[in-house]
Amino acid sequence: MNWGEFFAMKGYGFYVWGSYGVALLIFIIEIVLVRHKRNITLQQLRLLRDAEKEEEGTT
Amino acid sequence: MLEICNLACTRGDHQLFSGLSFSLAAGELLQVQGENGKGKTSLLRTLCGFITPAAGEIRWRGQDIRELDEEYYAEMVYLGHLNAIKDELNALENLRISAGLAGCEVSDKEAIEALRHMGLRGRETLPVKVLSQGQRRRVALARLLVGNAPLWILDEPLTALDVGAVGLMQELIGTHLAKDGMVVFTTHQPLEVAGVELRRLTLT
Amino acid sequence: MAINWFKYSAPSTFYWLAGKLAPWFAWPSAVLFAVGLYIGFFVAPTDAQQSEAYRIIFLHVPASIMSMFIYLVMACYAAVGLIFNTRLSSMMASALAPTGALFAFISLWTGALWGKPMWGTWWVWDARLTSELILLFLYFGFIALHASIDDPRRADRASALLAIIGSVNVPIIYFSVKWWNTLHQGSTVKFTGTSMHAAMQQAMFTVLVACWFYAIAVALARVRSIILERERNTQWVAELPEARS
Amino acid sequence: MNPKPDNKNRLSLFGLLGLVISRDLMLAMRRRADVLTTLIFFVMVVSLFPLGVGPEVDMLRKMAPGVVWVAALLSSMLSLNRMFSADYIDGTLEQMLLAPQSMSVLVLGKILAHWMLSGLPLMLMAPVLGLQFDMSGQALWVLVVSLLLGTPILSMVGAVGAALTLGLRGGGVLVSLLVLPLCIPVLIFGTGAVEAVTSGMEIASHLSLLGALLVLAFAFTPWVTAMALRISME
Repeated sequence: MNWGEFFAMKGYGFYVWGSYGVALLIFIIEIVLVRHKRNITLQQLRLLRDAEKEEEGTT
Repeated sequence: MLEICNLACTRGDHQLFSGLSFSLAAGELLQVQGENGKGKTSLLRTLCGFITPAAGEIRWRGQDIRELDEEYYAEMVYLGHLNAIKDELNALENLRISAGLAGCEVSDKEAIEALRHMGLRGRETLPVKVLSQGQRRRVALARLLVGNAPLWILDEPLTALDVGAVGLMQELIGTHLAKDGMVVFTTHQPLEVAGVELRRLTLT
Repeated sequence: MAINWFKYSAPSTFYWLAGKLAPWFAWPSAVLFAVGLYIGFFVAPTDAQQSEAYRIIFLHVPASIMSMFIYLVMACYAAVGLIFNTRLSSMMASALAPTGALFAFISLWTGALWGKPMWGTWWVWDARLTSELILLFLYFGFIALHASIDDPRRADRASALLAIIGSVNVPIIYFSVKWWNTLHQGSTVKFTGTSMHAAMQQAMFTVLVACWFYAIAVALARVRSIILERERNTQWVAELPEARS
Repeated sequence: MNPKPDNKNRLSLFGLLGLVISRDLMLAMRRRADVLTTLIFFVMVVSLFPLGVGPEVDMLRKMAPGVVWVAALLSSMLSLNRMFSADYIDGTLEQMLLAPQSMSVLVLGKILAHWMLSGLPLMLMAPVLGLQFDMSGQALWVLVVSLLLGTPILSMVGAVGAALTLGLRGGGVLVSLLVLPLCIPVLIFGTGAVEAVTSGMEIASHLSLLGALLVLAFAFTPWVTAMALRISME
């Protein structure tokens, strides 16, 4: 079997790969967003802590 | 009668107070003090059952108010920052409806008497829209006169009241305490009731 | 062996546990996707009626199942959070919602791409499709309500109530749409009773398990951020090594 | 120890229900514009459809039940915000939560008042609009009956949404987002009944399903709304 034939899916390539492609894209976006959110949360935690430390230092 | 055991309250993610315990017997007057943001209003709202305490319990006649529910509500009156007064209605209608919500039917005669007692003679059938802030507050306070609930929970009852009305309020509380009532309140103004020792609870 | 389950319902312990567990679901999920799709594309034979287009089924059916299943799990978590006032279950509910909405969307998308070559139209007002669309709306409602309430406790409780009402309504909606559909035009969409090849079943099942693992992994990862956000004022968060600069 | 207060002047449950309904109606009468705006919105939306799709009588007759029902759904969404927000802002809702009677009964009173002010006028207005769409007399009759059974459900389900979104920014749009999907069965059976009568099929099943939904909503929504209100007031 050659790959060109495989990707053509007997003329249904657009529909089949459109489905799987978009699903893959969505999964990747979700994973990136989850990681991004984790980084943001940790960064906020650090900022919060630094701010508190500074306050303790001044008082 | 009212017992508070080890009460804690949180708003959002910061703790307002914790480990709060006190009790209130018939004929006692309790003032809740504390700076702004220390949870005075939250404490009163917790006593009303609006806010679920983070820990501890509130007991009325020895039972948790969560279990008593409607029985407890039949024996208390709460007056908050908001007057619960409708602009479109007149003073008389407002009083009759708020008494009805509190579960007691009030005749026109009783209602008019209460409003007159609060110094609103001649204004009973005017729409509340045209009354001043102080007069609206009096309409709200008139609710205390028509019910027969032993526990009063008053959040800043004296705001917007003039000197005469403050005196009236003191007299009202005095009579209520003399009838074995109980009052929990917050205020920024001095309030003294003749012949009754004022207990103070300070939230820090 | 006695395990203290309550210990794991404390956010601090669960944060650690979720961090440990997430990779154990993430990697198997990737492997299972690969295996499932290999079976689906290389082992399973071409369908006699639908030719190659039927291969969308290996994604479409698992996504549809997951979208409904996640809604139920979410509603259960939310209900537990509402009744027993456990913070962690409410957090799990809000961690699951976006993933569930994604699966609902994938299900609709692949359904449309499948429908076009098979029925000649992107969309039919079939009971299944319409209910799936409404399920997506219910997810949106849950997420939107949760997002617009500032107090996290109130947000948890309010959206929990909504999720429960939604789960009561889903069957009613499904049957009413089904009825409406049969009255209108007669169901144009029928899954013809061709017996499925064993390899097709295997592929579909493997992808379903992969989706399942994926959902668990993502929800665990997301709930860790939610825990940190909500518990930011506690001592144990302050002592976390990853929060140190 | 204090004796418990006597129950001489205690208000009965029906008394409370009557009080709440008459109060809401009285308030609405003193502020008629609110009710009229919803009604005018309803009439306007329905009248816009022929302008959008063209004046062919056959098509209009076919569309009529759907158009009337969707317009009813939208205009009842508009009025939902009013249900609790005024009472929330001026503190009356706090007092209602402290009422020594069942909160569900109180909520039921508010729902019924809301229906009288939104669903009932729509129902009375619907035949006139149906005539614009050239509906037959029989179809108009069924349309009114279906609205009579269906609009209370909209008020009841809507009450839950309104209670959940109380005091939130953007509450108006949010409430529609939450409530509209839940109202789909009502729409289906409501329009289904009218369509059935025009195509000569039997209508009893549609109407009885609508009735079943009404009973279900009547049994649960006041209670759920009361719970939602408690959550929102915390």
